[in-house]
Amino acid sequence: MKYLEDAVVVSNREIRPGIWSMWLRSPQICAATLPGQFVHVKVDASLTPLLRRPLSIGRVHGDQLELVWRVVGTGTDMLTDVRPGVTLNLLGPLGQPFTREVNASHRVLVGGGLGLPPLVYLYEWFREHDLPVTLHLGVSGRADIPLAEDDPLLNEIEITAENGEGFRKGLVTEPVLEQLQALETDGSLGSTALYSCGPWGLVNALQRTIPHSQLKLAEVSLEQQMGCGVGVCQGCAVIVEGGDTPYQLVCSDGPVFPLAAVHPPGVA
Amino acid sequence: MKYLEDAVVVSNREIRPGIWSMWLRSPQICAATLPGQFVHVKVDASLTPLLRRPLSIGRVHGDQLELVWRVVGTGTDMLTDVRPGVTLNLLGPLGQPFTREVNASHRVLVGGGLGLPPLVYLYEWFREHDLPVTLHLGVSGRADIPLAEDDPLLNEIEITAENGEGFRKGLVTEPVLEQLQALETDGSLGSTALYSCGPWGLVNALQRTIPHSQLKLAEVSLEQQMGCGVGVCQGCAVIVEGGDTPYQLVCSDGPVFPLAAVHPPGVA
Amino acid sequence: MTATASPDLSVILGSLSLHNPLLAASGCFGYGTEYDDVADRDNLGGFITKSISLAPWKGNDPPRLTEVSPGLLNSIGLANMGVEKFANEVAPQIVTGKSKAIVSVACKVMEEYEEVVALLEDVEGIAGYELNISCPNVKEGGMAFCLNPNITEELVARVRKRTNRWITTKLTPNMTSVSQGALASEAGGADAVSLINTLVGMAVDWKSRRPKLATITGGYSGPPIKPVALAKVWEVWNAVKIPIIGIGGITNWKDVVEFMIVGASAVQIGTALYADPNLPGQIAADLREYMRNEGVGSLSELTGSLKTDRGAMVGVPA
Amino acid sequence: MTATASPDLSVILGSLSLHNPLLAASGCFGYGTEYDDVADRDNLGGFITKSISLAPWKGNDPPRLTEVSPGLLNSIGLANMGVEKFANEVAPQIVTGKSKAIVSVACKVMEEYEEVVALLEDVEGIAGYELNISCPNVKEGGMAFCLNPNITEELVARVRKRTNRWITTKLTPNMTSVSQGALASEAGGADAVSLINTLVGMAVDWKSRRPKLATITGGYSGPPIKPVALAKVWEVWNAVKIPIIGIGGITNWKDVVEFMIVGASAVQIGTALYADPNLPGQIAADLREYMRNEGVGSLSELTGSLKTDRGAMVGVPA
Ligand SMILES: Cc1cc2nc3c(=O)[nH]c(=O)nc-3n(C[C@H](O)[C@H](O)[C@H](O)COP(=O)(O)OP(=O)(O)OC[C@H]3O[C@@H](n4cnc5c(N)ncnc54)[C@H](O)[C@@H]3O)c2cc1C
Ligand SMILES: Cc1cc2nc3c(=O)[nH]c(=O)nc-3n(C[C@H](O)[C@H](O)[C@H](O)COP(=O)(O)OP(=O)(O)OC[C@H]3O[C@@H](n4cnc5c(N)ncnc54)[C@H](O)[C@@H]3O)c2cc1C
Ligand SMILES: Cc1cc2nc3c(=O)[nH]c(=O)nc-3n(C[C@H](O)[C@H](O)[C@H](O)COP(=O)(O)O)c2cc1C
Ligand SMILES: Cc1cc2nc3c(=O)[nH]c(=O)nc-3n(C[C@H](O)[C@H](O)[C@H](O)COP(=O)(O)O)c2cc1C
Ligand code: FES
Ligand code: FES
Repeated sequence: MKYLEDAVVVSNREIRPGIWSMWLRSPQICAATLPGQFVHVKVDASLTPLLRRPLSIGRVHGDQLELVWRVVGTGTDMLTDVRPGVTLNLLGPLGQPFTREVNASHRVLVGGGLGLPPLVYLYEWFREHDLPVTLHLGVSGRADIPLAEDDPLLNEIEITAENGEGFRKGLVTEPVLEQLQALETDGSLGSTALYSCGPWGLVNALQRTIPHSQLKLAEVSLEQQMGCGVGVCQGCAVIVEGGDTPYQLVCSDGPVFPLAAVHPPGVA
Repeated sequence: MKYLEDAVVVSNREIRPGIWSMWLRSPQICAATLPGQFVHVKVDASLTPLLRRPLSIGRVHGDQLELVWRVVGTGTDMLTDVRPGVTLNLLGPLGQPFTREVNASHRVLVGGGLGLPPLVYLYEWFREHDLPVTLHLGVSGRADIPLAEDDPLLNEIEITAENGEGFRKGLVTEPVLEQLQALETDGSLGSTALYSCGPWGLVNALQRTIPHSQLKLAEVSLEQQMGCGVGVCQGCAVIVEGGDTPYQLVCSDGPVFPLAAVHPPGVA
Repeated sequence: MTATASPDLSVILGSLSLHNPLLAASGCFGYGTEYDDVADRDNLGGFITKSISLAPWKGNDPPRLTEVSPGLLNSIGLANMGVEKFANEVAPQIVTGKSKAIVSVACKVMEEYEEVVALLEDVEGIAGYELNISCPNVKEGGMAFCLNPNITEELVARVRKRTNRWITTKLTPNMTSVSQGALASEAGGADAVSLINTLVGMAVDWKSRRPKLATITGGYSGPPIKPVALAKVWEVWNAVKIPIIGIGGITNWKDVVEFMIVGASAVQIGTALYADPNLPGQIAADLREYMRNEGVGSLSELTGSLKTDRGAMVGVPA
Repeated sequence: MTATASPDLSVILGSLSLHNPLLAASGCFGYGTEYDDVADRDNLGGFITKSISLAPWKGNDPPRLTEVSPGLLNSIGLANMGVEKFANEVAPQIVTGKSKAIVSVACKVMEEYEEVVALLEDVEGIAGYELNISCPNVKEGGMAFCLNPNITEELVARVRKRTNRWITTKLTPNMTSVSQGALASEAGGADAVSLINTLVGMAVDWKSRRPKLATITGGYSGPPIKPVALAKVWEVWNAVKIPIIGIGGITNWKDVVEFMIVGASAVQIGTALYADPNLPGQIAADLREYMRNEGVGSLSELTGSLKTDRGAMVGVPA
């Protein structure tokens, strides 16, 4: 069930330069959603922007959910002006959630930059269900971490930063591969599930380096420009192998797809 | 000489419901302008509104000028949000001023509603030059007077209100005709100049009722949708008799025209 | 959100009557059920399905959408499930309720239009067909059918022979004379014409020097195309006798009234639905208030009521 | 406001060279001198005068302008002083300075185009002519010349015989194939083509049920027409070899770069000048900064540089 809900903004703050976190009270959507889904946000009552903007559902605590975004254009910029107490119209929850592998022996979550929010939700979901899970985050530096400096998660997850800056220095694929090798060594690779979300560079690196076929499951959450958000406009197609056509819709077939099946747009 | 001047907003307040007065420091334009001219205001740096908005120059005191407007749409509404200290880009002074008849025995100024501002400027100009002048204002009620309740002019000018409300009750044409009759009686009608600005209803009533041919001068200031404001786009044509074509441009031939020569748009 | 039932908003378009003049435009309301969770379909007088072809179509390469504020460019390319799946799995669900289901048909060759319509004739409850002969985003067929009035007439006439149901032709603004297309549709036996489909448009990224759509050009929709659409509806109103369905950039009740004044008997709402799938319900309520406030007895009196006598045309008061 | 002189912004359009690619569009810069008080004409590579006809034209009835946010509808109807007054009184003042004066010519019959050009040949310093065959706001002539490629070609060829000066033809987007008009211009001997003129559009007042322009329909300009203009320039770039001057909705340097990427060698700025007559100076400065930042050696390398290889077209990163 999808809802059109006027969610009340509870808080809105800049957690890193250009990265914002907003909590909204949205009881219907919170009750219905699962990790990996997103909301389609009516940024403003005016015609600018014309379309809604898709944002992943980050953490869900009770009847409140978190949105975390980077300011990249008009819509994400206008969201920074929204004050607590006002309502934002949300359409959601939308899309297919991650496969919540409860029978795996381990779960490896790999986020790149602003790909983190849906994985944080998935991470907390697994933790709540007492299921072993590791969350890796790759960023270029501290300023890119989509978590506030006072966020307890900051010390709980594995952060790799290209610039170091007190974190493991390098690319996030390195600790991920190490972990997968360790899991292979102790014989549990075949019961391991991998979940990822991030820029195409990361997605592609994972596609090239991880031992897909030996994993129990490897999923990725994709982005694409969206019109409707509900499968109506056919606008959010991406190239994904294994369907009736070369294309699948991010909003309704996805955003979660098998990692091995996805292609960057234009590289069919 | 016209200027493009970034004028600093000195004050901006709502003087009647939906009617605003703004004072701006605009030294170049103030030094160059004469009563009857207008400025073309860049309401906002964005594309909304796309065009500038023409507003009559109201009072000019030193290097400051006053704009008085009624909120009727996007542009005039956005102007109400402008705070003191910011700058507004003005193009001006534009248009042909009223003929400042210094040799007349008397000057009768007739404003209807928001037609008042340019006449206030003209009124003060005549007063400064110690020339006899009467300023009539016609409104439907007190709420339509484009002067603040604390404006000294309020007690100096002749106000006629359709609803009475403490003013002479009726149409402004009545006291105007009375005054013209009195001037006729004392033989000075032929040396009287009349200046007007207001809705077409008023303009038309004056055209029908006053003894044009016996006056020394009768002028009216017109409005029309404007593009450029400087005679470039040919967009602000109105129908005025006596030129090479049936049309004249409000921005550059006008806004001041002979009262007897103007026609409402579409009634050629 | 459901508006009170009075005044009556119904309109009649030849053999088709609608409880209100608001239709969802093709491509902007899916196959009819996708918004059911969040919007009451009955707030619409009717809806046009995504264009249906004979075989399923995969559509164009992504990216297929880009916003050009405050409008939209799309290059979907009529991606759809094909008539068979549509007739069997979807159609039965959409022919219920107050809102009339009109199926948009788009094909590459004339015979296919006849075939698709023939197949749909078996589905009970379909109120009519919109022949999409104006899509700018497909290589074969599409807009080409509309650009040639002879082909338009023949195509409509051939489909006319296959069905007694109501037919409207969807016309393109990307031609010199849209009224030729409308006249050809009328001559071919169409019950109405729908206009406009999208304008051909393009967007480029200055930095990468790449087009923003994989197909380079796409179809332009949304508020910026309204002035063009109004002019086309007015042009066609002066050319044909059959009812006109106005389309292009509608976002509120005033837009609807404006389209009707220049000649439309009903309207379609497209892009704006993505922002607010409940918009038709809101507009219906607003139209009722408008009728009450302005003393409009029936919406049909708006159609073509533009006052063009110069004598009384007063632009702005001085 | 005057930008530093480096990098060099000059462009070459056949026999016409401009110190920068920014031209003021016809009808948006008057006869050339009106903005002199407030804007330095030399910030423009050149300017196109208001269209000049043989006899003076009075233009259409008011109202002639209405804003349709964020665009403009006009129905000026080519009001102008006629060639005689223009040649005697105005032309001598505008042929001075760095900015090239190009005279727009618009007539009702072919012979008049020849006559006007012949009269202007006597004025020294005019850099060229823009043949306006695309005005949607006049009853006779105007757009009709452009809609028929045979007429376009003949007209250009006839004017070509009268002058050795640079000629560009101003084309309309209100036709099925603007590239036919461009090809016809090229065949007739034009040195360049200018596009687009305004789109036919309309606006209505819902309350009074009156059109907002006395002529009912008018010409639509400003930012909303940019996607259409880009598509037309791209279409023509793929059809002709002569330089293209891109026009439509330009308000900043990015727009200029986009038009050049899709095929323009220079651009014209129209409606935006009303908001800011100093815009060309600002854009010239911004273009210099762009060239420095992006390492663009010459603006001419932008022309037609659109990358259309699908292989590397990545829309949005995941
Ligand atoms: C399922 C999904 C979940 C997302 N979750 C997040 C999130 O949690 N945090 C976050 O920061 N961003 C997220 N994004 C990306 C986010 O939607 C875009 O950054 C945002 O739409 C940009 O809007 P804008 O107006 O600021 O930018 P503009 O540049 O003004 O946008 C112009 C157009 O491009 C579209 N667009 C631009 N970038 C993207 C993109 N990457 N993906 C989809 N559409 C895009 C916009 O919707 C708009 O139509 C998500 C995207 C999708 C599809
Ligand atoms: C020379 C001149 C002097 C003026 N002086 C004053 C003044 O001192 N005080 C005042 O309140 N108003 C004055 N006006 C009218 C004022 O310009 C309009 O009310 C204003 O432009 C409306 O803008 P908007 O965006 O609020 O309305 P919108 O309805 O959003 O405007 C839409 C379009 O119509 C135009 N427009 C609408 N009404 C008028 C009008 N009456 N005249 C010209 N263009 C119009 C706007 O410029 C715009 O292009 C004057 C007009 C002119 C021509
Ligand atoms: C994403 C998208 C897909 C569309 N698909 C179709 C279609 O399949 N068939 C069709 O006839 N029109 C299609 N259209 C055109 C619309 O039906 C409508 O004619 C156009 O968008 C103008 O209306 P609007 O401005 O209200 O959107 C589509 C439009 C959009 C934006
Ligand atoms: C008020 C107005 C008057 C115009 N007059 C002319 C004209 O005389 N001759 C001409 O070729 N184009 C004329 N145009 C069209 C412009 O030159 C230009 O092609 C069009 O406005 C699109 O550019 P823009 O979006 O930058 O304004 C006029 C445009 C406007 C807005
Ligand atoms: S956004 Fe419309 S189909 Fe996915
Ligand atoms: S406003 Fe442009 S000519 Fe008057």
